[in-house]
Amino acid sequence: MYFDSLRALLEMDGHGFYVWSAYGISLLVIALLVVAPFRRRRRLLSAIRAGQQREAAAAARRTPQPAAGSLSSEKESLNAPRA
Amino acid sequence: MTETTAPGAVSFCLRLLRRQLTLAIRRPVAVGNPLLFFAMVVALFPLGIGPAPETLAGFAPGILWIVALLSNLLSADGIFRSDFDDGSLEQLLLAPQPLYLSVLAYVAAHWLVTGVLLALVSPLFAAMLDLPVVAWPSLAAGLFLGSGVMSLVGGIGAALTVGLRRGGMLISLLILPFYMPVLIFGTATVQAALDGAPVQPFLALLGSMLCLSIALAPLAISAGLRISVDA
Amino acid sequence: MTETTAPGAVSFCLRLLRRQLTLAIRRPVAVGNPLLFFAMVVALFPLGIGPAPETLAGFAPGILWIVALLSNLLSADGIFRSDFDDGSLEQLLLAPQPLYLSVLAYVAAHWLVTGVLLALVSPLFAAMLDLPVVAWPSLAAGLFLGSGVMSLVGGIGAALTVGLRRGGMLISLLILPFYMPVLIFGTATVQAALDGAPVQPFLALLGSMLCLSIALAPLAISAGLRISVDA
Amino acid sequence: MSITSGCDGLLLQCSALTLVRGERELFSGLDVSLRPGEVLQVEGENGAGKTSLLRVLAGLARYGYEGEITRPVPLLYIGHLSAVKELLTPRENLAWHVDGHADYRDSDVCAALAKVGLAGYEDVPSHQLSAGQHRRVNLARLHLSRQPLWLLDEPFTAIDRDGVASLEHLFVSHAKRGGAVVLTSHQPLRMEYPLTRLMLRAGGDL
Amino acid sequence: MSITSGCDGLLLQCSALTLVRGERELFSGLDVSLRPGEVLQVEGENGAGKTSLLRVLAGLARYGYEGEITRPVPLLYIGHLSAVKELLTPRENLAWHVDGHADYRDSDVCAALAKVGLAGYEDVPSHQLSAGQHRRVNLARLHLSRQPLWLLDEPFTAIDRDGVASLEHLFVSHAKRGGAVVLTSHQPLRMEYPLTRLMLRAGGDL
Amino acid sequence: MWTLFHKFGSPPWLYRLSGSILRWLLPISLLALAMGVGWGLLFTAPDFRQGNSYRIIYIHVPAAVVALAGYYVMAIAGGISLIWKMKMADVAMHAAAPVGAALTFIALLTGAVWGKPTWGTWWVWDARITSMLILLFLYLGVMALYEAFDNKAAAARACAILSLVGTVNIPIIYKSVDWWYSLHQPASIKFTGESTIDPSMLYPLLLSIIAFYALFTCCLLANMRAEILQRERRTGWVQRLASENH
Ligand code: HEM
Ligand SMILES: Nc1ncnc2c1ncn2[C@@H]1O[C@H](COP(=O)(O)OP(=O)(O)OP(=O)(O)O)[C@@H](O)[C@H]1O
Ligand SMILES: Nc1ncnc2c1ncn2[C@@H]1O[C@H](COP(=O)(O)OP(=O)(O)OP(=O)(O)O)[C@@H](O)[C@H]1O
Ligand SMILES: [Mg+2]
Ligand SMILES: [Mg+2]
Repeated sequence: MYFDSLRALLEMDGHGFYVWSAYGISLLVIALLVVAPFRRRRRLLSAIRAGQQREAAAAARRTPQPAAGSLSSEKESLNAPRA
Repeated sequence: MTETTAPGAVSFCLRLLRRQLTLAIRRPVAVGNPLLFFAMVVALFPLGIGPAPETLAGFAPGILWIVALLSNLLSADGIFRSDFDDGSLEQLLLAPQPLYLSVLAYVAAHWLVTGVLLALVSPLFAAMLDLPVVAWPSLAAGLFLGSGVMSLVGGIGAALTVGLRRGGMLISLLILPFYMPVLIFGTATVQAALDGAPVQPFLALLGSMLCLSIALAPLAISAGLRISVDA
Repeated sequence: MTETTAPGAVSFCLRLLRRQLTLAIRRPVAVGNPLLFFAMVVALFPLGIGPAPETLAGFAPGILWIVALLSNLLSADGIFRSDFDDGSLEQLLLAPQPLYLSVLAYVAAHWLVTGVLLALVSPLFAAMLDLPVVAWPSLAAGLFLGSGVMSLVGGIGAALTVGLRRGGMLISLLILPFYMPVLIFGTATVQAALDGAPVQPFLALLGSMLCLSIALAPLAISAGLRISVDA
Repeated sequence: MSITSGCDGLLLQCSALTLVRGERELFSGLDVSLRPGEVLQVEGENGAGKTSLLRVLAGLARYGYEGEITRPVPLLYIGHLSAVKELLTPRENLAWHVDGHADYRDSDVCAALAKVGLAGYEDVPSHQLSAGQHRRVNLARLHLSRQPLWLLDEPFTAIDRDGVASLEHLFVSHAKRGGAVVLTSHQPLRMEYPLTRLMLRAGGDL
Repeated sequence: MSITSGCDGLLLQCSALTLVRGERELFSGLDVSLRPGEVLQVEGENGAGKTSLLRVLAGLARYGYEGEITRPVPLLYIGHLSAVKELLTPRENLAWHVDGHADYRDSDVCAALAKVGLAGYEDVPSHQLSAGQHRRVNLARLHLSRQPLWLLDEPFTAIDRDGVASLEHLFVSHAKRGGAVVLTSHQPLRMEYPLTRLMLRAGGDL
Repeated sequence: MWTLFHKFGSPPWLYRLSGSILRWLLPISLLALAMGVGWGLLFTAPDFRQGNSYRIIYIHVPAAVVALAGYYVMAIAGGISLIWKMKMADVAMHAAAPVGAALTFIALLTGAVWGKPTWGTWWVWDARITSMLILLFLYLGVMALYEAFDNKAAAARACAILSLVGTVNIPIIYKSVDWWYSLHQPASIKFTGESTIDPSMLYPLLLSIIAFYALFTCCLLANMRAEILQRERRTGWVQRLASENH
C-alpha cells in the first residue's frame, strides 16, 4: 500500500478528484457494459416463455381438450352449445 | 358520429407540438444529428486550421456560432417538408384553429430539437475548442435566444420554399441576411464575456429580436404555407 | 413491339449522366446551392471571427476546404434520394446494365454540379479571403480531385441511408470521418503552395485516393442500394 | 339526429366557376350547390379537372379560378395524399391529426380503426402497412368526422372490394344523417341511394 | 412473331415460396409458374401480400422469404411508385428511363405517349399532370417494352374507364404475342381472355 | 478447419460454446481487472512528474488499446459475414460495436480528465486524440445505421459494408491524422508516454491491458448470446431453452 491513510488515498495530493472520477465513471460504464447483455438475455428468455404460454393458452382455447379439466376448456364447452 | 368538439387553439397547438416532438424522437438521428454535426464540424476546424489551442480559442466564438447557424439553416428546410410531402399540410390549413399558433408549434418543435439542445451541450464543444469557462454561460444563453430567432426566420424560408419544385435559391438568399444580426450579436455576446464586459445588453438585444420574430414570423409563415400548398 | 435492343453499358451510363445533369439544371437551386452555401459561409466567417485580413489569409485554406467539404456533405444525401422516393431506383436495379457503371454516372453527375463547379469558382472565394494568388491553382486542383473522392464516399453513405425512414441525416455521421483525410491533404496542398513547397506529392496523394475510391466505392454503393430498396 | 341542424340550407355553393390550369381552361360557368343528404359524384376522364375542382371547392387552391364559392359549414377534404405519417402508428396518426376538428378519445380512435379493418394494426408503425391499409388509416377519419361536408378525391384508390362496399355504406349513412358528400371516382358506384352526377368533359363543357 | 422465341418453356417459376413480413407469415408453400400467353391476376384483400409477392418475384426483395425463384427472361415491373420524374417532361421521362432495356427513338416515345392518351402533353413538365396522366406516363413503357414478362402492381390506379379498357386490351395482345402478365387489381377485369387467378388470403392459404 | 468454420455458423453450437467460455472467462477477467486497477491505484509509487494523476493510465491506456483492436474485430466479422454470408459473423459484428464504442468513450473521457491536471485543459487536438474521436464517430455510425433499419438482415449487411469501407479507410485516416499533427508542430503539449516506463508501473498496466482484452471478449460473447437468442427466437432450440431454463 503506497498511501498512509484513507484520506491520503482519497486526496492523492490534490489529484484525487480527477483520478477517482475517471475511475468511477469508467467502472460504471464497464459495469453497464457487462450487465446489459445478461439483462437483455434474461428479458428475452422470459418474453419467449410468455409467448409460449400465450400460444399454449390460445391453442387450448381453439381445441378444447375434453380430458383436461382446465378452467378455459370448461368455459369453451359451456359456450359450445350456444354457438 | 362521435360527439366531440373541436379542440381549442392552445390545446391543438400542444397536440401539434407533441406530435412533432414524437416524430423527432422516432428518428433519433434527426435529434442527435445537429449535435453530431456540430461535434464533427467542430472537429473539422482543428484539422483545417491547425490544432494550436490559442488559435482555436480565438476562433471559438465565431466557429461555434457559425456552426450553430449552419445546423439551424440546414434543418430548417425540414420543418414543413414531410408534412407537405404527405399531405398533412393541406389538412392543417383546413383546421379551424388559427394558423398563427399552429405554425408556432411547428417552429417551437424545431427549436427544441435543434437550438435548445445545442445550447445545452454547447459547453462541451466550447471546452473542446478551449474557450475559457467564463464565456460558457453567455454562449449557451446567446445560442438559446438566437436559435429561436433563427428557427423562426428559417420557418419563413421553409414555408415559402416547401412547395417549389424548382427555385428557392432566391429565398435562402433572402433569409440569410436575417441570420446575420443574430450571428453578429451572438458572437459579440461571447466576446463581451471573454473581455469581461457586461453581456446583458447583447442578450437583451437577442431577446428583443426573439420577441419581434415571435410576433411577426408566424404571420409570414402562415401566408407562405397557403401559397405553397396552392402552387 | 419496337424492335430495339438494350443499350450498351456505356451508352446507358451516358444517358443517365445526361438525365441527372438535366435534372440538376432544372432545379437551379441544386446547382446554385453549393456555391451559394460556399459564398455564404465565406461571407459569414469575417463576421464571426473578425475581418482582419492577415488572420483571414492565414486560415483561408482551412476555411475554404471545410466549406467545400460541408457543401459536398450536405448535397450527398440527394444523390439517390429523389430516385428512391419516386421509384426510379427500383427500376434502375432491374436494368440489365451493370450497376457499377450506373452508380458511377450518378456520382459523376453529383461531382460535376458540386465539386467541379466549386473548384472552378474557388479562385473567386480565395480572393475574397485574401489568399495569395500563388495558391489558387493548387486550391482548385485539390478541390477538383478531392471533391471526387468526397462524392464517391458520399455516395456510399447516401446509398446506405436512402431507404431509411428513421435515418434523418445519418449520412453525415457515416461519411464525415472518411472525409477527414481529404481535408487534411487538401489543406496541406494549399499550405504547401503558400510555403513554396512542391504540391505534386499532395496532389498525387489525392489522385491516388480518387483512383482507389473509383475502383471500390461503386461496389459499396451498388450493394448499399440493393439493401436500401429492399428494406 | 342531424349533423347540420344549425344550417338547413346549402352546405356548399359555387356559381359561375371558371378554372384555368396552365394554359388550359378546364371548365367555365360551373354551378354546384349541395344540400344536406346529397351525394355528388364528379366524373371525367384523366385530366378533366376533378382534383382541381375539389381543391378549389375545399379552399386549398385560391388562384387561377373565377367565380363565387360559399362554404357555410366546416368540411373534410381527403385528397390524393394520405396525410398519414409513416413514423407514427395508426392510432397516433388519428389522435394527433392536424385536421383539428375534434379531440378524439382513444376509444373512438380504436373503434374507427376497427371499422376500417385495421384492428390489430393500431400500434404498427404506419410505414409497415400495405398501400390499402395506409389509405384506410386516413379514411378512418370519416368515421370520426363531425364535418357535415365531405370532399373526397378518389377515396377508393387501393381499397379492396369489401372496403369499397363499406365506404359506400358510410357515405349513404352520412348523407342520411344530413351530411353531404362530393367524391370523384373512376369506378361506378353501387350504392342504393340517389346520386347526383357531375360530368367534367375535357374541352370545358359539363 | 413471338417475343419469347428463344425461350419456349416457363417465363417465371417459383416454388415453395414462404413470405414473412414483420412478425406475420403472409403465405407459405406458394408455387407459381408462368407460361407464355398467360395472364395471372393476383387477388386478395388489403394487406394480403400482393405487393410483397410481386416484389419478391421481381427480385427487388431479397430477404424474409424462402423458396426457389427462377427468372429466365427479362421482366418489367411497375409498382406503386410511378418512377416518373416531376422535373422531366413525359418525353424525357420515357427516353431517359432508368429501366435500361431499350434505346428508344423519339418517334417510338411519342407514339407510346399518344397511345396512352398523352398526345399534346409530351413536353409539359410532369408535375403539371393530373394523377392519372402521371401514371399514364409510366404505363406508356408497356407500349415500348421488349420484356416478355410484366409484373404490374395495381396498374389501374387513377386510370379512367377508357384507359382501363385499353390497358386490358394491351395485356391481351401482349399475352397473345407470347408474353405473360402478372397483375394485381381490386377491380374485376373485363378482358376476353382466359385469366389465371391467384387468391391470397390473409392467414396464409391460397 | 472447414468443419470448425461451419460449426461457428451454427447458432446453438456457438451459443453453448460461448456460454461455457463465459462461465470461466468472466470471473477471471473481472478479477484481473480488479487486481490490475487495485495494484495501480493503491500500490505503485506516483510518477515523478505527474504525481498521482498518472494513475489514470491503468484504465486509459487499456481502454484505448482495446478500443482500437475492437474495430478490427468488428470489421473482420463484417467482412466474413459479407463474403461467406455467415450469419454468426454479423452477430459478432453487431455485438462488437457497442463494446468498442464504450471503450473508446472511456479512453476519451479518462484522457480528458487526465488532461486537466496535466496540461491544464480538458482537450487538445493531438493526433492520437483526434483519431480516437474519429474512431468514436465510426463506432457510433455503425451502431446508428444498425438501429435505423427495421429489417435486421438488411441492417447487418449495411453495417458490414460500412465497416469494410472503414477497414480500407482507417489506415488512411490514421496515417493522415498522424501526419497532419506532425505537419502542424503542436502546441507545447506532448504525451508523456513513449518514454521508458518503470517496471513497477508497467506490470500492473500489462495486467490491466490483459484484463481489458478479456473483458472485451466477455462482453462480445455475452452480447452475441443475447443477439443469437433474439434472432433465433422462433426456432425450436431457443423455445426449448426458454422453457427448460427456468
Ligand atoms: C481526451 C484525451 C485523450 C485521448 C483520446 C487519448 C488517447 C490515447 C490513446 C488512443 C492511446 C493509446 C495509443 C496506442 O496504444 O497506440 C493513449 C495512450 C496513452 N495516453 Fe492518452 N489520450 C488522451 C489524453 C491523455 C492524457 C491527458 C495523458 C497524460 C498526460 C495521456 C497519456 C497517455 C499515455 C501515457 C499513454 C500510453 C503511452 C503509449 O502507449 O504510447 N493521454 N492515449
Ligand atoms: N416493411 C414492412 N415491415 C413489416 N410488415 C410489412 C412491411 N411492408 C408490408 N408489411 C405487411 O405485410 C402485409 C402485406 O403487405 P402488402 O403491401 O404486400 O399487401 P398488399 O396485398 O399489396 O395490400 P394492398 O392491397 O393494400 O396493396 C401487410 O399486412 C403489411 O402490414
Ligand atoms: N400545377 C399545374 N399547372 C398546370 N396545369 C396543371 C397543374 N395541375 C394540373 N394541371 C392540369 O390540369 C388538368 C386537370 O388536372 P386534375 O388533376 O384536376 O385532373 P383530374 O380530373 O383530377 O384527373 P385524374 O383523373 O387523372 O386525377 C390536367 O390537364 C393537368 O395537366
Ligand atoms: Mg385527380
Ligand atoms: Mg399493394
